[in-house]
Amino acid sequence: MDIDICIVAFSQSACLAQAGAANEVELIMPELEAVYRQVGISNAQDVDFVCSGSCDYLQGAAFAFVSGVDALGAVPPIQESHVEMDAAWALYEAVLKIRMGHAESALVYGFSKSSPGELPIVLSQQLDPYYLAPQWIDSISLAALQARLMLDRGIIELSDMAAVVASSRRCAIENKKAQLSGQFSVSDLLKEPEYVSPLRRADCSPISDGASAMIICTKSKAEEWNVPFARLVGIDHRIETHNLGMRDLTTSHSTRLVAEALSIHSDSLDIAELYAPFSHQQLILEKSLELRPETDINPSGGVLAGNLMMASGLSRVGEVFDRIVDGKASRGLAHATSGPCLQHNLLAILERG
Amino acid sequence: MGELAAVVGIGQTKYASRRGDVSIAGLVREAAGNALEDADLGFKDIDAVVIGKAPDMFEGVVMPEIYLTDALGANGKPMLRVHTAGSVGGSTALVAASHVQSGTFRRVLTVTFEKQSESNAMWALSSPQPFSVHLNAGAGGYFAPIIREYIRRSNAPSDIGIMVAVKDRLHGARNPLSHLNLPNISHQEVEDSMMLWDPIRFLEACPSSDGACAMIIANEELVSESPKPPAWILGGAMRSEPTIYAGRDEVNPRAGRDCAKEVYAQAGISNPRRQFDCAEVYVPFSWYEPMWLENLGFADQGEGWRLTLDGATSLDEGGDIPWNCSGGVLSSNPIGASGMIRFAEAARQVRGDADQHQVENAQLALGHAYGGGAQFFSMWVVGARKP
Amino acid sequence: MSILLVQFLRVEGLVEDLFLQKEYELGFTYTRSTGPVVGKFLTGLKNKKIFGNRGSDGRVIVPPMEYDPETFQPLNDFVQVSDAGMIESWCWVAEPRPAHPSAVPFAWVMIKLDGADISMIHHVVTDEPSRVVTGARVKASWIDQPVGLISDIRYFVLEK
Amino acid sequence: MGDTNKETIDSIEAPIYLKYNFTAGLAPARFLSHLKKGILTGQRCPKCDNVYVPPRGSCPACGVATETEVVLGNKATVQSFTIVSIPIPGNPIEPPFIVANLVPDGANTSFIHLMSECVNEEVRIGQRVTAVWKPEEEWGFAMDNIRYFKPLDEPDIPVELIGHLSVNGEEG
Repeated sequence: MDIDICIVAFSQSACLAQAGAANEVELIMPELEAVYRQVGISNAQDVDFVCSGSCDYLQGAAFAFVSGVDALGAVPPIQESHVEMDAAWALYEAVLKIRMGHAESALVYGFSKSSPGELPIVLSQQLDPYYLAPQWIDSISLAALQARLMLDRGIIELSDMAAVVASSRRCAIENKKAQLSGQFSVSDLLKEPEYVSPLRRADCSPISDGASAMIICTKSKAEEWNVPFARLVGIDHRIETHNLGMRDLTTSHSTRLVAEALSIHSDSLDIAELYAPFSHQQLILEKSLELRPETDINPSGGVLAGNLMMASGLSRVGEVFDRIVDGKASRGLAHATSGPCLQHNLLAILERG
Repeated sequence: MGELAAVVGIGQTKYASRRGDVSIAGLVREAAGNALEDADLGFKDIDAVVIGKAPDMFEGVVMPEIYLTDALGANGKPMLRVHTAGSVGGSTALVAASHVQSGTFRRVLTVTFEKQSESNAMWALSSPQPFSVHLNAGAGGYFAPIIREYIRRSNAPSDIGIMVAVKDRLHGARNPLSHLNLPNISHQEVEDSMMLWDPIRFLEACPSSDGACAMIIANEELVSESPKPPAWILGGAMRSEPTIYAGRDEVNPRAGRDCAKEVYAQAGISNPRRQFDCAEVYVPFSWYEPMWLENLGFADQGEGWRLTLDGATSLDEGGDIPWNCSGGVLSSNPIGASGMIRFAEAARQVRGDADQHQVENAQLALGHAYGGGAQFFSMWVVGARKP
Repeated sequence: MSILLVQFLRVEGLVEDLFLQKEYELGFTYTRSTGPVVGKFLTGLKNKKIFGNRGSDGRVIVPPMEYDPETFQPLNDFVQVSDAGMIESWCWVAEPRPAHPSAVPFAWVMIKLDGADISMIHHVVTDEPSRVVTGARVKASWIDQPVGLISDIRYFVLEK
Repeated sequence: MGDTNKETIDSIEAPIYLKYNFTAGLAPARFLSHLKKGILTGQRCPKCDNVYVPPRGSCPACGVATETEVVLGNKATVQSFTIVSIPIPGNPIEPPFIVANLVPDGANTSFIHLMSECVNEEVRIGQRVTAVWKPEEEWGFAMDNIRYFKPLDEPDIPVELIGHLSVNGEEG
C-alpha cells in the first residue's frame, strides 16, 4: 500500500469490574474527548470517518451501537460504520477507507459493558446453534478443554500458565487502567484452588466494563496536526473453521497465517501486546508468532489484567502505540482475537514514525 | 475513489416467509454458491469474505460469522462482520468494495442474510429493556408518525402509498425470487387491507422474510475472468446522524441528502432523474417512495408523490425512472440482506441480467439502503460502462 | 423483578446520583430449521443413533458438518458411529452455572466416538471425578424418549 | 420404538433466555428519579442550549455531555402520531390506541407516549395535550407514571413552533 497510515491518539478507560450506572454513551465520551484532545480537534466532525466495534448481546440490547452515535456529535451527518466485532476490526475497516482515499483520518472506538450479563454464557451462543449452543458450553470451559490438550501433550505445564499470570499482574502494577495487578509468585498462584480445571480463576481474564478510542490518519495529516505518531505498517487477519474438533487447538493456525502474510519479522519486535483471554492462550500465541525472549510481551499486563470485550483488541494496538510514542519501543506487534479458543486472529505491526 | 472495482457475480436465495428447508448456514451458502456460479468462480478464487446482518437477536446467534466460516469458504481468509442496522446490506457491500478499492484484495465475496422465521422481528426490535416505554409496536409504529408528517407537508393525495404498494408488488410478480407474488393485486385490495399503524396499512408494509444475498466484487484486472458483463462501481457513500436531536428533519433526513450528494459527486450525477435508468431504493413502507424521491433529489420538495402518481417510477407504466423493478423491500424483506438486495439488483440492471424486470438498456443505476430511525444511509452507483 | 437503588455522592461535584438497576431477561424460543445434514444427525439421535459424515480427507466428522472445512463442498457421506468412545480432553466444572446442562458437578469432554475421527463436545456426569481422564472410555446415557435434540444424550457415563 | 420415532427432524426449538442486570445510565437514572417524584425533566446542552427529553447524558448533535437539569411542563404538543391497531408484545394496552410523538413545553425534542380521553380521528399535529399521572402511590422509576396524555382545550400550535415552546407554553 502506498499510503502511510499513522496512529496519532489512543485512550482507554480504566477496566472496571462494574462501571456502575454509566451507559454506553457515558462510557465512550471521556475516551473520545481524550483522543480529540491529543490531536487538538473538537469532535468527530474533524475526522473523515468513524468506525466502532461492539456486541449487542453483551448488554442485552439490540442496536447498542446506535446509542454510541449519540456520543459523536454527528450533526452534520458523518461518514460512519460499525462492526459487530472487536474494535480492532473497526480499525481494519478504517484502514481500508484511508487506503482507498476516502478518508485522511478516522476515529475508531470500541465499548464494552459486559458486567450486566453472564459473559461466558453469552459467548456460548456464538457456537453453532444446533450442536453446541444448546449445550450452553461457556467460553471458560472451552478454553479449559484447550488447556488440557496442551498439558496432556506436554506442550506446557501448569507452572508455565502461572508464570504468564504472574508476569501479567506484575506488569499491570504500572498500568493505572488495569483491574488486576500485584506481585504474585508462581507457587502462590498454583496454591489457589482450581476453577474450571485445569484453569484457575487467575488463568482467566476478568470481566471488565469500559471503552477505548483511537485516531489514525495519513502521514501528511499527522504532520499537519503536528502530533507524535506511530506508523501502522501492516494489519491483517484470518479466521479458521468453526468446528473445534477439526482444529489443532494447541496451536493457532490462523495466527501463523497472518504472521506469514504480514512478514512480521519477530526478531525485530521490541514489544508484543497479545489478546490472550486465558493464560495458556498467550503461550499458544507466543509460539505461533515465534516470539523471541528479547520481545517484551504484554507490558501493559494484557487482558488478564482487564478485558474490555469488544475493545481489548483495539487497546492492544493502543498499548503498542503508547510505548512507541513514549520512546520505549521502536517496533511492536499487536494482536486481537475473536471467537472461541482463538478462532479468528488479527495482527498489526507498528513502527516509530 | 481508489482502485476500480466491479460486481462480477450476484447470487440470491429464493425469499420466503420461512425457508424451512435450510439451516442458517445453508441459507447463506445458497446465495454465496449462486454468486460464485454466476461469476464462474470457486471459493479458492476468493481472497476475503465480508458478511453483514441486522441484530444478532433475530436468530439468537451471537456474532454468527464465527459459525458460518465453513459455509462461506472463509477458513484461512480474512472475514469481517458489518452491522449498521437496516442499512447493513448496503454498508456491507461498500465495506466489501473497499477491500478491493483500497488495493488490499483482488476479489472478495460479500454476503448478507436474515432468517427472520427463527424469531419474531417485532419482538427482537422492541425487546423490553427496563426503564423505557415499550410503545414501539415494531418499525411501523416508529415510521407511521413520520409518514403522517410527510403527508401533511406535501399535501399528497391519501392513496399515494396504496399506489406504491400496488406498483412494487406488480414489479415483484416479475421476479421469481420474490417472497410476495401478487400479480393480481389491486388498489382496492390494498385499501381494504387492515390499517396497522395509521396511515400504514398491512399491504403498505414490507413482509418479514428469510433470505440471503451475495456478490463477488473484483478489481479491474480480474473482471475479465468472469464471463458476464460487470457492474462497475462508480461511487459509494455512507452517512449517519443521531436518532434524535433538536431540529432534526425526520421526514427528509439530512444524512440521506448528504449521502446522495456525495455519491452523485463521485459518479458525476447532476440530475438523478434524467441520468439514472432505474433505482433500487429501500422502501419498507410504501410512503417512503415519495419521501425518498425528494430526499434523493429525483423530485423537488413536496413533489415526490407526483412521480408516483404519474407512473414515472413504474416499469409496467413505462415510467422514465422505474424504482424497485425487483419488487423492492415491499416484496421481499430479509432485513439484514434487504439493503444488499437493492445494491445487487441495481447491479443486475446495468449488467442487463434482470430477466423479466429488466429496464431496457439500463446503463446507470442507484442502490440505496437506510436503517435505524432513518438515520443510517448507504448508497452506491453502478454503471455498465467502465469509467 | 427487583429494584436495587443505591444512592451515593459523586466525589468531585457532590452531585446526588442514582444507581438504578433492574434484572431482566432477554429471552425467546427460536425455531430453527435444520437443513438435511443437521436434520440427519438429530433424526439419528431421536432413534438413539449417532451419525457423522466423511470429510474430503476421508475422516469421519461427528456431529456431521454441512460443508467441508478444507474444500468447502457440501458433505453428505453419512456414517453411523458408536455411542461409546474415548475422552480426548476434559475439564471439571465444580460449580455448574444455571445455564449448564447439569446441576451437579460434571466434566465437559471432547469425545472421539468409536468409528469417528473428529471429537465432539458433550459432558460426563459421574460420582467418581478422579476417573475422568484423557483416554477414559465413556458411553452415552440416553433420555427415555428422545426428541431429536443434542440433549437426547442426557450425558456420557464412564464405562466400567 | 414406535413409528413416530422414524420421522425426520427438520426443525427444532431453541429456547435462549439470558439474564441481565440492566443499569439505567447516569442521566436516565436522574430523569427517572425525578419522575418518581412526579416531575418531568430534561437536560440542556451547554453548547447549543437545546433541551433533551428523555436525557441520555449527551447532546447527540454536539457530542458533548449534558448535566444541567431542566424541569419541563406537564403540557405538551403533538408533533405527530399514529393510531395503532395491533397489540404491542408484552403490553396489555388494547388496540386501537394512539401513540404520539410529544414535545413537552420547555423541551426541544419529542418522546413517544400514549394519548387517551380523545377521539382518535380528531387527534392532529399541533394539538395541545397534558399529562395524566397515575395516583402518587403508584409512582415508580418509570415513564408510565404518566398514564397517558389527553387533549387540552387550547388552540393548536403552528407547526413551525413545535419544539420551540418555553416551559410556560409560550413562544421562545
